[in-house]
Amino acid sequence: MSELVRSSGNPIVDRIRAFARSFGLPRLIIAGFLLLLFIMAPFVGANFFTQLSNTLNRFSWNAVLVLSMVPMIHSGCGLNFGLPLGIIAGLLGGTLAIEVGATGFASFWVAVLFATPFALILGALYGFLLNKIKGGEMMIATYVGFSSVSLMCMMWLLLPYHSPNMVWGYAGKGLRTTISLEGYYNGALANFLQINIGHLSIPVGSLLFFAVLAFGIWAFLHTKTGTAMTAVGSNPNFARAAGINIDRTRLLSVILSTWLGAIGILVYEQGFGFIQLYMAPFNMALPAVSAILIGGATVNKATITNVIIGTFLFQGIVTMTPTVMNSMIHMDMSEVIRVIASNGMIIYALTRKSEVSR
Amino acid sequence: MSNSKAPLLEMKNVSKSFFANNVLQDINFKLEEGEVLGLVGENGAGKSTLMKILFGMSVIKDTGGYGGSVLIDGEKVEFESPFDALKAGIGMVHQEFSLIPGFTATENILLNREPEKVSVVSKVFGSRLNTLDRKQMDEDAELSIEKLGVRIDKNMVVNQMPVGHKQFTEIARELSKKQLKILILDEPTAVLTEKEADALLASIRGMSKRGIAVIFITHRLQEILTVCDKVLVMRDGVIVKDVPAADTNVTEITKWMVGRENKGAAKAGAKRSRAAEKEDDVIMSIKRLWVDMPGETVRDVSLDIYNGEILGIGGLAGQGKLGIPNGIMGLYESGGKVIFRGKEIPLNNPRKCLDSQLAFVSEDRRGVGLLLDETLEWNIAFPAMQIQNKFLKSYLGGLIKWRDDKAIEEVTEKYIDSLQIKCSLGSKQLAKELSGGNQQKVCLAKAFALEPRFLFVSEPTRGIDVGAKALVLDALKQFNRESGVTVVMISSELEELRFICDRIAIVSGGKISGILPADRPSEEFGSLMISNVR
Amino acid sequence: MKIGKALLYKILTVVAILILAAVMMIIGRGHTIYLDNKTIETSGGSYAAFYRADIEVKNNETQKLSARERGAATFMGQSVKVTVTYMETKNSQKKTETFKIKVPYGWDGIIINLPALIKGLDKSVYMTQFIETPVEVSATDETVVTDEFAVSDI
Amino acid sequence: MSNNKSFGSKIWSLFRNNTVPFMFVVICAVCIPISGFSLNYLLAEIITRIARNSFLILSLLIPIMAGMGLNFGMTLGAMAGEIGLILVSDWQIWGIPGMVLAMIISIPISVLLGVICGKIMNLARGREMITGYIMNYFINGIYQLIVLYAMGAIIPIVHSSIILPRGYGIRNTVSLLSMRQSLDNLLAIRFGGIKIPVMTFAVVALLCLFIVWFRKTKLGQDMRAVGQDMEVARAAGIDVERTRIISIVMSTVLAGFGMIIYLQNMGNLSTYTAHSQIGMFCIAALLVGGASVDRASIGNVFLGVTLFHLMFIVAPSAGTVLMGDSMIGEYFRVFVSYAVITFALIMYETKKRRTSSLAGRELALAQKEADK
Repeated sequence: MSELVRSSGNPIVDRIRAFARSFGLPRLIIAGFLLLLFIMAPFVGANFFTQLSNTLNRFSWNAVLVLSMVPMIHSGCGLNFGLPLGIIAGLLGGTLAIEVGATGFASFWVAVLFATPFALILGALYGFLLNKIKGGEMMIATYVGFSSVSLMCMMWLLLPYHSPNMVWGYAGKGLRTTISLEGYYNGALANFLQINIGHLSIPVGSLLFFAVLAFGIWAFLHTKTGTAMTAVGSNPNFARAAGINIDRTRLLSVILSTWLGAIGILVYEQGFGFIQLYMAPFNMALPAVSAILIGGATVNKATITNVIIGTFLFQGIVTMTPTVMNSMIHMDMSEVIRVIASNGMIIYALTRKSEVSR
Repeated sequence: MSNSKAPLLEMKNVSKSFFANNVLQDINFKLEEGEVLGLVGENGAGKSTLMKILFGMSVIKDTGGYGGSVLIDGEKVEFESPFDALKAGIGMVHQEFSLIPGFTATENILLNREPEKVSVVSKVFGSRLNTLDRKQMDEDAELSIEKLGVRIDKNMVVNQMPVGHKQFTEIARELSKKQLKILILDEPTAVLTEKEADALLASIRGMSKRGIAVIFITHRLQEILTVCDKVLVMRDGVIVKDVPAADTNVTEITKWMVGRENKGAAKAGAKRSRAAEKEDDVIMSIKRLWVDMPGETVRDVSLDIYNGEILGIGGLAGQGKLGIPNGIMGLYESGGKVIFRGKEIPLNNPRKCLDSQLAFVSEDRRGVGLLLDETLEWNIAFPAMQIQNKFLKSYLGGLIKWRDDKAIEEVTEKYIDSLQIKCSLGSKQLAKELSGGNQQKVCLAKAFALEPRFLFVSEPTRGIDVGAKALVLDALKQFNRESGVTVVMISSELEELRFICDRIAIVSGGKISGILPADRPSEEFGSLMISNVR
Repeated sequence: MKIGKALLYKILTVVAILILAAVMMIIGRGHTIYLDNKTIETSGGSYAAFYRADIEVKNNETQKLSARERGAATFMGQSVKVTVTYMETKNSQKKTETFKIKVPYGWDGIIINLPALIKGLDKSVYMTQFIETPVEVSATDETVVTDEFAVSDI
Repeated sequence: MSNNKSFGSKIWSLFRNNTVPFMFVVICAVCIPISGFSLNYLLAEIITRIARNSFLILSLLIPIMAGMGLNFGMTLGAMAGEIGLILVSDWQIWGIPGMVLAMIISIPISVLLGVICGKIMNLARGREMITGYIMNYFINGIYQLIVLYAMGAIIPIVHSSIILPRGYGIRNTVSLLSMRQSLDNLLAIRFGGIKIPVMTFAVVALLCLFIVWFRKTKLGQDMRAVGQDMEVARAAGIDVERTRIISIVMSTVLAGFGMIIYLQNMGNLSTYTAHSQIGMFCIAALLVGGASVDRASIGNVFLGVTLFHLMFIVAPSAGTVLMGDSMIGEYFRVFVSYAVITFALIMYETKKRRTSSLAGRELALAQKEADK
């Protein structure tokens, strides 16, 4: 790494070099590891296409959650460890959709409809708070997420839900820990236009839905407001001197992130087939954070490409390691590997000198 | 020592350049034991660089070292770091306080030099587990406060101290060092009340009696005359005068500080433009402005700026000249009244200023002026896009305002050409990859792209090389002449202001101490600069 | 040599800690001792179980053993004091004997045959290792729960 | 700071500076009568819990002193302590010798983890807390790698009561029956049905003395200096990086000891979960005692542990009485723990910003006054 910019005269070559340098060692290791897994898979008797399908499937569940990181990273609010807040809005939307009796495909859209106002309100409050504590966002976001999840734990018990599919049978009140979505929006997107060729199955609907949202974010970042958001994240002082209202821009990004989080969990649920309440949202932020970092994002820069690459790599490792590892060494170390790789990635990102040179 | 003839400190042919930019040349002087040396000069005259060399600061080494030699007691020394300088008996009190806020005066005076008591534990786990000898600490602190000769409460916590006491604590810390032979005081009286300043001067005399040599840097020339044995006047990196304090006076020193009669003045007269004939056409009127910009506080500024002129604002560092544009443009909290083209501009709101077609090129290029991690295109086009909806394509009846990357590229290319911005990758290059001079040009292009009626330019030539300097100044002049834009340029370099401006206002002590046409002799500006320094 | 001295102190400290660890490993080694009042057959003959034996292991409570009964006690360290008060037959006189038994470090459980012990037989005869019979290992592996946010008591 | 402040405003400022403790006093005052526990029971419980937790919480003080904030990385020490305990129970070292041995084993592990953590925190300056927090998860992964795969396979573990039937990996729970409360029971005094674990308190007192002494050492003084202003400390010749690492190492080692004391009281070790929440609860307890991110004292530790655990004991049954559901209370106490930390972090950040903006405003006002 000693040779720095040795300009080749060709801008494209220089770009590629710069990319390789900025890609970072941890990311290369993870990508190489996944590649190795894919190569190994046929040798240990796992069908390549089944594996690919699994990965794609999990990709489609998680991609929107990872996408929800983008607006906040862009506006300089850092990694959104407060994702559980958006998830709560999504959970409220999902449970309300069931409560009002929406079923089937439509229930997904009803859930989205219900989740949106909650996401906007929670996101606004959250954004307001984050504006008060600029510089300390990440730690506080983590704990805002935790507090709201534990507050909601009480609420799930207390809120007057009645649908027999959701409440505890014996008590007649209080929501269950896991609610099956069978008959509701289970597979609402995944089954739409699904392609099945032999072992390969592609959840086109879910991927399409993600593509639409991703395009939306991409387009938003190309508008005037989106440009302002990026500038705020890149150098807030510059943005302020250019007449941008920083607090408002950040607030907007937080609301957007929270809303995407809410939609993200609904997409996740329709793939997974269950709503998980109570302590479940606790565990959702870290995988999403590390996925986008694995994809090449930093604490203050992220693109849609990062989201796609990161989610694919992360979910690829999650789905492939158990099968391959198990058949190779008869030890299921996948969980541990995932924990070490994903958190190692976050630490790596945190320790890299902030790229904004002040 | 036996070698009594050798002076305590001697500098021989010391020179220093930053990136082919000579900031110090051929510095020679001697300092005897117990002598008090006053060092004066404008900002940028090279005082602080000289002191940095003497104090072994790492910046000097990192930028290629210095030429010539520094001798202490007749022996050549090369300091690797300030710690070496401290060992050799040089102490320095910087302008910024270097104190631990929650510690008492005693703890600060003896910071990292606390007397210790050895215990069993420390024998095993190393000397850092020695306990502090509080009694001895108190005694040592008491002793150095006594040496200082100013009463300060050694048990008072620093963040509860009045600012003057902080200064005294710092000086006491240097005095507590037993090896101290030379003490450098960098503008120590700037934060002191008159009474405290007198006490400090008395204390400096006391030090000198005890054999400690003092290098005293200040803008308050009267103090120099009161306390110093010798005055060293610097200008443009050379020592222009080395005289006994008894043989000179304030006027003389001022003249030496700024004096350069021959150069720009005549030219300035010739280039005077339309401003003169339009004296009644006031474009901006500033009334009783105060700005809370740390280190550049503006206290009470009233100023009229004429349409189409180039007004310079000069003054010494820390006197508030930078606070004026920063306050008006809403980057720091401010109060007062600013009337622009007959309308009052609300303060503390950058957007409103920009909407009124004001633009600002900040002195803090990297912090405020640029998006270092973005392309030149973004840097140049961003404010114009946000403020004036330029470079945008509207869809759905203005609901969607799409960034027009092509238009942005075009305008960027235009400015890259016209300002000769050197960038290997063209308009897609990241701003952080440019040199300082080219970054400054980007900042100008950003302001030009706004097509303002009124432009504040703050320290446009700071830290850039000579070639770029000329280009930047020419661009500004051209912008003013061709587009008729009123320019207010803030700079620490008086010559630069005199070269480009029609009128120059001098700020001192947070107030305008006077406005003069640019062709007036420079000592007049000099005396304005120090008129109410505080 | 000042530095040498400091280093010496440091090494001494580490050595002291290691010695402490070694001492702890010896005095803290826990054993379970099982005392069998059972008839033992050896090549040299048969030694009948006592009619009654009262045993006291290292100041623990006295356990009363009839024939063919087993008493158990736990102790720490490398030797244990066992006091046996026994009656060979129903009508014999009570006799009390105290033994200090050294036990092998690696044995978790030690079986002492009381008749053999009291008759003064060889150590290899009266002392045998207690091997735990694997208790019905549940066929299914225990699932390991690694991340759990449920809050236990603290 | 004028002396002629009214009594009322003094009370108000006392309240403002100690919002969290006051809130907890109120919560406890409301919940205790509702919960219906006898005073005797509560007293016994509180004494047990003070003995059990104080050591762990005290381990947080040193990094706060060094300006590194709440050491979310204390969990690393807890893991080191647990590894010590697992080994010791396999080796069948019982009682207090077992505890001492476990502590000795934990020292090198804690030091290693502490140095790693400290170095990483030095790289992530300004983000120490979130980094420490993520470090937990990262090292937890490595801990699992060791305990779940290496133990039994590489590190010999012989007892089937500890190892999983598959031959490697440690079971979900390791019984510490052989050393259960061995420290607590040593010289314990019973006082009207309440057991007072004298030795445990003695150990905690010893640590308190150590901390008090440590503050007086050169290293302690350096840490305070580094904590308040890194640049000034560096300019004065203090090795800032090293000092910060030492503070984290000390905290980690102490947390390891604390975990062993904690677990000997509990009597069994939940191999994979015992440490996961311990950091959070210790930090919450410290904050409840009125500490903040940059300031904490021994007094905060004991006040905090008392108030926090009082709430912890009474909340479930008060919840049952009020809401008819014990889970409400369980969730409530979790919520409160998180909320307290959130609140303290927010207070810290806003205070940091308020002091700077206030200073500016005062200055501006003074100038205006002078103008007139």
